[in-house]
Amino acid sequence: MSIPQQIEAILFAAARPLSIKRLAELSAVYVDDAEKALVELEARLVDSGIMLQRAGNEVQLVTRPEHAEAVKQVLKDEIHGELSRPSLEALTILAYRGPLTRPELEQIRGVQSSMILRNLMLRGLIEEKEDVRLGQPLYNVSFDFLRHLGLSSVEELPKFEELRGHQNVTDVLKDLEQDSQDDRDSQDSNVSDQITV
Amino acid sequence: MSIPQQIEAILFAAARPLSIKRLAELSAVYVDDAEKALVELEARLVDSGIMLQRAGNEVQLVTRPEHAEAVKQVLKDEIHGELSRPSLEALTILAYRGPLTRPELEQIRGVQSSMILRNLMLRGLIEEKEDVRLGQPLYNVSFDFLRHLGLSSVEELPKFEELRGHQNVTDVLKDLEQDSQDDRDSQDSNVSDQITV
Amino acid sequence: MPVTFRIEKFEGPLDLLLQLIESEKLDITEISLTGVAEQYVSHVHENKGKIPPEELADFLVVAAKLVYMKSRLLLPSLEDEELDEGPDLATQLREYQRFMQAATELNHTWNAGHIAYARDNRPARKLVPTFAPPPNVDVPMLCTVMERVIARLAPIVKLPQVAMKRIVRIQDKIAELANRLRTMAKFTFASFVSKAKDKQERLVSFLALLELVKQRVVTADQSENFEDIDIAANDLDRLADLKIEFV
Repeated sequence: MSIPQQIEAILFAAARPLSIKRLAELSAVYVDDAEKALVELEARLVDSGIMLQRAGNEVQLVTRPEHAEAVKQVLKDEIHGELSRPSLEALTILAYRGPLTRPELEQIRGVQSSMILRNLMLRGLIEEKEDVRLGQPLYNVSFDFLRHLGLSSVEELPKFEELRGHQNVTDVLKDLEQDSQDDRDSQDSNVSDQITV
Repeated sequence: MSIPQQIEAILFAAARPLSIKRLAELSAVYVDDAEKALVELEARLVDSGIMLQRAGNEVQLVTRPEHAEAVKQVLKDEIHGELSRPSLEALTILAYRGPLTRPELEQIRGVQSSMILRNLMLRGLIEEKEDVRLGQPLYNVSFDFLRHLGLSSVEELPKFEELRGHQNVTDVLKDLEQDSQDDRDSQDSNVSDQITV
Repeated sequence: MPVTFRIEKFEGPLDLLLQLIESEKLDITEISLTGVAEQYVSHVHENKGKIPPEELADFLVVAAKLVYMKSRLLLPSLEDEELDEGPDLATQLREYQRFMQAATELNHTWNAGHIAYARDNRPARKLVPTFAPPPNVDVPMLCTVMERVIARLAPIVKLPQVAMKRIVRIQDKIAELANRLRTMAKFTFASFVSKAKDKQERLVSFLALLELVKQRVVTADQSENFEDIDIAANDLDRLADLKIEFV
């Protein structure tokens, strides 16, 4: 296996500066060899849109400055402009039924939602609450978002009581409780193949 | 400015899948040129520790699977346990034949599949596409699924052409059948009869 | 009497059928399928408690197809347009088999841990959220979206009820057949089937017949001169006590 490639992969995935010593450990080579691999990597990256940045003993991969405009734009994409349909759904569910944990939200949406929660947090539309439920953080719509809608509280949302307490929602959340109960039970009785989904 | 480099920088910074259309917009080029640039980028990355991954109209940059052991250590552990038999079945069929509607998947599996689709959506291993077929949502395997297998696209699956090609033949036959039939509903009822009776 | 293979674990009707065929080292043909029909039915019968209710109907559909195929061997004139339509069971099973072979390889790759990682995007969490209100969202829209989400949950929530309905229909049908057998010592299967209103009922009739034959309550014979299969209840007392619990 090529060490420059491996180091590139590590730096790419880490998305933060790492010390050369740490890189050497992760690649199971001496620091000198890691240093040599970095020089090699640097040379290869001349033709690429990214480059190696050094600061003291630490290195990281960053985009080349000539692409700054396009890069800025793609990062702005994430927090500006219209909400995607999945994001809108998650936001709505939190507005009507919040606070919810991520598994609860996913149970109602029926879709894995970690990226969406992250994005809604970045945009300041939802907040992580101080307390937790079953070891999971709870999320709620933010006060800023409510104010943006011209509401002073979620209870002013149309059909709030009806939609918040809807049987379908209560039922799927019950399933989730049941599932986690089953998981615990089957872990106890060691029936592991029953629980792998 | 080199378009392949710029596209590489954008994908690097985004750290998520982007549509080829959006890449073209961000680079201020036509979609065709973006597509060409992606092919060029793909070729250059052969010598590197990262690769381009494709699913549908979207692409993203990921580390090469041979570096998984080292890379894993700088990331928060992903929890993807073993696949149960039904999950494996549905994922395999969707990987080779996707996108498919639920009735189409059920036709191949011979069993009701709404719960398995829901579970796979909750685990983020499949995605519901934006478009529909015969009024039914279409499902495809996700980037997360491809990443876990270390594939750059489903086309790298063993015997991909053979298992997929069959479907094309079936589709053509179906279309012919459809054309020769005035009764437009027959195909719908064919599919649903297989499932619901 | 053929050797009866015990299949310990199966996922879905095609999986059970495939395992039965493979355990007898048979190719997938119409003949081999009818050969394992009885084993298939007894496996379903014995495992009915373990099969998820929402899947049971699909197991019964395959049973019905097998019985139909078998009946056709005895009685070629017996035709059912609806049971004939769509891909035949052998074709469906061959395709299923190819996917299962691919699944085995895929599972191997899955467990190998050769994962391709995307860039860690957690560092973005450290960014202070900037309030960026979406231009396309207003209060009525939230209400519409929430109603859509709730509506989408309905099939999931109702799944057990729908499954139970299908099962109850089949139970009723089997009970009805038992009743008719009690009053009629002899009648032809085909005439019974011809009275069925729709495909659903015909499938159920086949199943019911098969179940009763299996329990040796009735015998199914084809007389030389008649095209129909005669069905006779040969033990009416037993039939009266018959606890019909196919499902």
